[in-house]
Amino acid sequence: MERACRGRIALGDELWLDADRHVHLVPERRRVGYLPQDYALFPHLTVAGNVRFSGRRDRSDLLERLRIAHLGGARPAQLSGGERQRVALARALAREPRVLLLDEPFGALDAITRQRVRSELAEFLAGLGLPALLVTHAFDEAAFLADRIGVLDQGTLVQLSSPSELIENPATALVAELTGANVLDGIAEPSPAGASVRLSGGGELVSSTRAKGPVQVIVHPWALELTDPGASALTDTVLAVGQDRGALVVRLTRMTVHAPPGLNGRAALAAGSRVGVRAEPGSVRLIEAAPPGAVGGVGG
Amino acid sequence: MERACRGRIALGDELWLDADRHVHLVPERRRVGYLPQDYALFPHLTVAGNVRFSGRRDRSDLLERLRIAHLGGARPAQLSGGERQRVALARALAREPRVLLLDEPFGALDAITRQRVRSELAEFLAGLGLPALLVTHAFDEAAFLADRIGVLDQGTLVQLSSPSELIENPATALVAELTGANVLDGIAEPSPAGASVRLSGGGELVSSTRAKGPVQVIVHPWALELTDPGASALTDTVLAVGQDRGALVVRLTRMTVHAPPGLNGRAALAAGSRVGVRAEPGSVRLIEAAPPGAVGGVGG
Amino acid sequence: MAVGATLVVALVLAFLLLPIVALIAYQPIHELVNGFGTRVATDAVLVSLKTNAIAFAIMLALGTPFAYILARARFRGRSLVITAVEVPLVMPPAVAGLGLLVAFGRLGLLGHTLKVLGIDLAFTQAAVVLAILFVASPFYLRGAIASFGALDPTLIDVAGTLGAGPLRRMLRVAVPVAAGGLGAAAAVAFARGIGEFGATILFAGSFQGTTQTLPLAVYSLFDANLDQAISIGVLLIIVSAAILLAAKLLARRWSSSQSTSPSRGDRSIFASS
Amino acid sequence: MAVGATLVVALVLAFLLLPIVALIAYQPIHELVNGFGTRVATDAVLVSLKTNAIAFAIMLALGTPFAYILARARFRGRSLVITAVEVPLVMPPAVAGLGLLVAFGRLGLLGHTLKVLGIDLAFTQAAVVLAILFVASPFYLRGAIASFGALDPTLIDVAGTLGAGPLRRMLRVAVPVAAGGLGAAAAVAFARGIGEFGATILFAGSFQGTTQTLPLAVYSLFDANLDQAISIGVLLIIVSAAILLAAKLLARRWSSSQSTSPSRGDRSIFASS
Amino acid sequence: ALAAGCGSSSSSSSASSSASGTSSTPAATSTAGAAAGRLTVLAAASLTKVFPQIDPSPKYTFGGSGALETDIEQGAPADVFAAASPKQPAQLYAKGLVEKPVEFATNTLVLIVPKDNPAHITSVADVTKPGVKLVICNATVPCGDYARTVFKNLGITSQAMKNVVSQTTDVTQTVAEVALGQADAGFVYITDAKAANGKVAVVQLPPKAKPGAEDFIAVVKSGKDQAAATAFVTTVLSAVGQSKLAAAGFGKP
Ligand SMILES: Nc1ncnc2c1ncn2[C@@H]1O[C@H](COP(=O)(O)OP(=O)(O)OP(=O)(O)O)[C@@H](O)[C@H]1O
Ligand SMILES: Nc1ncnc2c1ncn2[C@@H]1O[C@H](COP(=O)(O)OP(=O)(O)OP(=O)(O)O)[C@@H](O)[C@H]1O
Ligand SMILES: [Mg+2]
Ligand SMILES: [Mg+2]
Repeated sequence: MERACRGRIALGDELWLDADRHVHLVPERRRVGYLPQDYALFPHLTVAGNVRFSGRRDRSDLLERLRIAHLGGARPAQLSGGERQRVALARALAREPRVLLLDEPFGALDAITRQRVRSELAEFLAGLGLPALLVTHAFDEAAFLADRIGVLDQGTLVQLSSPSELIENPATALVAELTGANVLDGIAEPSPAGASVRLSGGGELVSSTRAKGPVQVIVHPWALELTDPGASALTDTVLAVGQDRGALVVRLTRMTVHAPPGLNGRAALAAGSRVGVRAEPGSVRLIEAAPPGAVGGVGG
Repeated sequence: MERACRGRIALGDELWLDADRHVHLVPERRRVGYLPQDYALFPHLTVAGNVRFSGRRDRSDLLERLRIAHLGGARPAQLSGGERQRVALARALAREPRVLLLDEPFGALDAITRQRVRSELAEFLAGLGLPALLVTHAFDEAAFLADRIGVLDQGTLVQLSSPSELIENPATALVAELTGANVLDGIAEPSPAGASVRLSGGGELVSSTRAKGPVQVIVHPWALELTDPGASALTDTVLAVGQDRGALVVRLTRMTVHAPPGLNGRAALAAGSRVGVRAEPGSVRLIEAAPPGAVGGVGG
Repeated sequence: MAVGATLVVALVLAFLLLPIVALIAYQPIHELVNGFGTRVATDAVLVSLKTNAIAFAIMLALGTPFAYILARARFRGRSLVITAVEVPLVMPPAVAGLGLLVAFGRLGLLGHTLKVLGIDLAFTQAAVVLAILFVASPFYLRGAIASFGALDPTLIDVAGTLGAGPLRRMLRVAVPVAAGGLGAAAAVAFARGIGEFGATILFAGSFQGTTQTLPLAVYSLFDANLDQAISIGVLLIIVSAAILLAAKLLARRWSSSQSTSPSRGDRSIFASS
Repeated sequence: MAVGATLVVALVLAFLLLPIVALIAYQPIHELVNGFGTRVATDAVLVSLKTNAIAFAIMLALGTPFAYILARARFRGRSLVITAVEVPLVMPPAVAGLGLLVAFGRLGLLGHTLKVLGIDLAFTQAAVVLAILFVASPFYLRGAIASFGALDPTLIDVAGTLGAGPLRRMLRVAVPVAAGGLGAAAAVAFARGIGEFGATILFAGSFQGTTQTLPLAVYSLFDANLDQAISIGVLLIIVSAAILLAAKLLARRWSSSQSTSPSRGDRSIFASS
Repeated sequence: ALAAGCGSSSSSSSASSSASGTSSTPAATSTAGAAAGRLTVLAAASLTKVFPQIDPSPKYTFGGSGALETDIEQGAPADVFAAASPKQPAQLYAKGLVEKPVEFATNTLVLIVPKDNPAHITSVADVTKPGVKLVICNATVPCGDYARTVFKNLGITSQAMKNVVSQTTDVTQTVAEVALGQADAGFVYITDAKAANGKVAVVQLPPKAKPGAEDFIAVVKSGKDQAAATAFVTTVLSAVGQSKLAAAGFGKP
């Protein structure tokens, strides 16, 4: 009974999808509530007609719960993205399903609408008590909505755990990258505290993980700290500085660092200036480097 | 010479777009490099053919600078989203434009690709020294790439300033919402420190801004702090707890709060539990409530 | 280019419209209108409308599921089947009529079978209907296969997850959603059917009031009364253009009732929360 | 439904293919093939290929810009113009022939003008070409307008920002991108043109080696030598089906060279950074 | 039999009684008779105008004689068959499908030219003038066969055939080509020329060149009402019938 599964389908991966389609979509007798990627509302029917499709009864109760009762007579083309999503959800629920399958339910929405609709869906699903399977590319979406997240790479499930577990113990570099981490290549030397890694572009990072040989270093932007170039064993050049949420997003040539808003005087971080980077050894994770030729690409 | 402009086009807003189209797109003599929303690569031409379209010369230099030289013979249908974006950019640059117009250059990309391509584009534009106009729905994108951001609401420019200025001094509730802020309605009473606002759903927040009468309270999730219900003049109920970047995203019924990862023991924040919320008066901004009937909707 | 564009449009339009204008201008307007009211003309209008209506109904009833199945099924030889649908398109009507005779005529391949079944098509309206079906329906089938093929398959899949069986998926989802393309294909097929001459005269003969459709009436009057033949030709053009135009207006009203202003914005979420 | 579906497909296919099979089976195969080699047949094939090729070239050269302009332009009366394109579709060939006669014939509306210009179309191959153009090109125009209309206008706009003028936008972008739909429309028009009989015999006459196309040859042989008429009918079907099939294969090869595997992934970014 | 059917059907051009609705024959007259019990008459196209004048009550189908012959063979509903030649009724009689045929009229081949006669053709010899656009029927259709006989009788076969620009599949096309001025001249029956409503001028052929055409009529055995059919034949052969035929340009049997 997974509550959610983060699907990442690499191209050419027909078998998984094929199998998935055969299991979930084709048979009209299975009681699956399906919310397709682009909602696929019936364009020729009104909102009420869409919701009524699976049965004879008018489901005004559902329309009301989803706050689209006033749209019953509208056609899909007249609806906003968020409204469409709710109509599609109402239509799927009207079928009285035993499981919900949501395929990138926010893919077609712009940022603001996405944020609102996401919250609404979380609330609604929580009240519904229905197992739901959510397919998405966006980690924050999955983390927001799901109890457990499965990561698919090239059709293989590489990790299935809670959102925080994915952040703290990513099984592969891909998982780490999904959660927003920097991934760097290097050679690890065991040290008393764990390991010291010589990065392939120069510089050193210390990790509390024991390792030896080629590794991939995984460290999140919010676990990195900027210092004076001289004060750190790892230096890099500023490419650009952006702003996101409460933090400064500092993009260096090899990694991204979130700096506190206090560093807001941008002149100090002008593009081209050199900075030092340091991290708590405990927040620097190491995984064995993938052998050459192994699955390394990420599907589009 | 705006470097970027955040476009938010409300529906039915044909005139602005019309005017925009007439100014930028139609005349084949204007040297505008146009990167359309969905790239609009010529499907019948190879990558090299697309880039060569505006002139007779092969622009292998451009292909190399954008790291797509090895794709010269491929057709657009064979490319990943990020590659497509770079081909479209190469094609626009081959025209030797005087200004770049980028319409939601990342709209069609999934989260990971979007992140990479965004960084690449920032880097590339910085090295190019070409004025560029970027149209996007995503504030973080604009903040990452732009020096100045213009916000359009229902076709009217409501604010044109630096990203941090938009966050710190949003001109309207819409702007605040774009930057990720919570927007709450309330009635302000002047107080010695500034104003005390009775929120319409109950509870109070103190702001250092002077105000009286109906206001909209603007406060970012990262400026809010969770407390015990009894320790604060404002209480709310937890709907859901998510994870994003380094922070916990706690969604309450009326607002969202970013809590430090230290609160990671989720049990304490179970859905349904009541929490208190407080904020530094300096981070709580007030703007006059929009008169009823005024522009309040947000285009899809 | 603007001058060139106007020239091209004018030239093509002039070429297409001049013959129609010339037919209308061939005789004084009152004689033209008189010709509309003659017994041959009214009989032929009735025969044409009846046979075309029946053929049209059969074409829609059988051709629509056929096209739907072909558009969605993936089987070996599928593109051969589609080519088989296209071959009748290239048959000149007279050859089509000949083919119908040697296939379904009394002495044709199926002649004996039909006789045993007590079916005699010779010189009946049924033969006219078959002739029209044979020449016109490939135009519909070809367009309908393309329209169904262009349909978003997710719509059909979703209907399945909502408990709709194959028939309901076709009738309640695929047909209404593909209605635009189906309508265009049906219009071309209708045009081809209403003007059908060669196959009908060979396979069904030309009996006034029974098998003499409008085009056959025109032809039968060539030597007896050319003016009246032209009258009936113009009548045919007017009747079918009117039907086409009416269908188009209906379709437009229907589609405009589907999508009005592009979107309603998201205001409602704010309003209710 | 599976049984019903198979039944519908089988029924429709049988109805469409039986006349063709019957025509081929009408006479022993060696006699059928002998008929292909007669002088009438070879003359008619040459006349048909020549006149249809010329009409086809004119149709593409003028009809393509016409359709492109109509599909993109927005002007008052646009839908009337499109209806004008559709009206010739409903004209039975014989009426079309009459229309051409009263428009471009010696005594027709333009007869005097043409005479002054020293042009006499009567009973020439030029008249055959005009007849084919008139009956066949509306099929192309209608399809081409729809294809150009379905084109993503951004592609054209982008070509504009890249410095391409209107002509280059049409030839280098719109036509190749819409090639699929244009090809389908051209195939239907070709089918209609190669089978054209009624308008040709009235407007251009029937003379072996000059104006006698394949369908006219079939018709002229009906009385004298039915076996040979059927032979030529079958030859006509084979020739045109071969042309259609070849065009289809070419189109498929072309389109498959455009899109192979859905995507290449994003690996290259990793590899080069 | 099928061969004949297809071939002749191709030249069938049928028009019912009311088809001849010129000003002198109001359409209303053709509506007489109850639809159910009406006699069905299959007659040659050249009789399109005159038969309804002789008897307006039957349901007529006019067409090429060969086509009508095939129609009867294929089982078309018919009571009376009237052909423009002795051949088709004779063949049906031989097969036992009709009663013995009777000759009821003769017809005459003529040369027609457009009303304004652009090629200035005043005699049949003029069709050999260079540049004349001449239209004749296919050799397999009686009118085409007769035209070739005329050329042979006058000894102008090779010159005349040089001017032939089109061979039509039936006489209706020949009339249309000449009436609309596309062709300079064509050979049709005198009755067709008369029917063409003043759009063509007639050039009579010299008696020695004139091939004779005989029209035969017969009662169809499978017909539902033999008595009425016989009565119709009698009416055609009566003095009234013959005078109507003569007025339409037919000769005496
Ligand atoms: N049954 C199938 N047979 C062959 N190819 C298929 C099949 N289903 C999907 N594909 C192809 O596989 C690719 C992946 O399709 P899929 O719908 O799984 O993408 P996805 O993982 O959902 O990606 P997105 O994030 O864009 O939705 C597409 O190129 C699609 O055309
Ligand atoms: N010239 C025009 N005339 C009429 N309507 C137009 C015109 N241009 C665009 N529209 C309509 O205006 C609406 C907004 O279109 P626009 O392309 O500006 O959207 P946008 O703001 O870019 O949104 P998105 O974020 O989806 O790209 C659409 O519904 C479109 O159909
Ligand atoms: Mg998907
Ligand atoms: Mg846009």
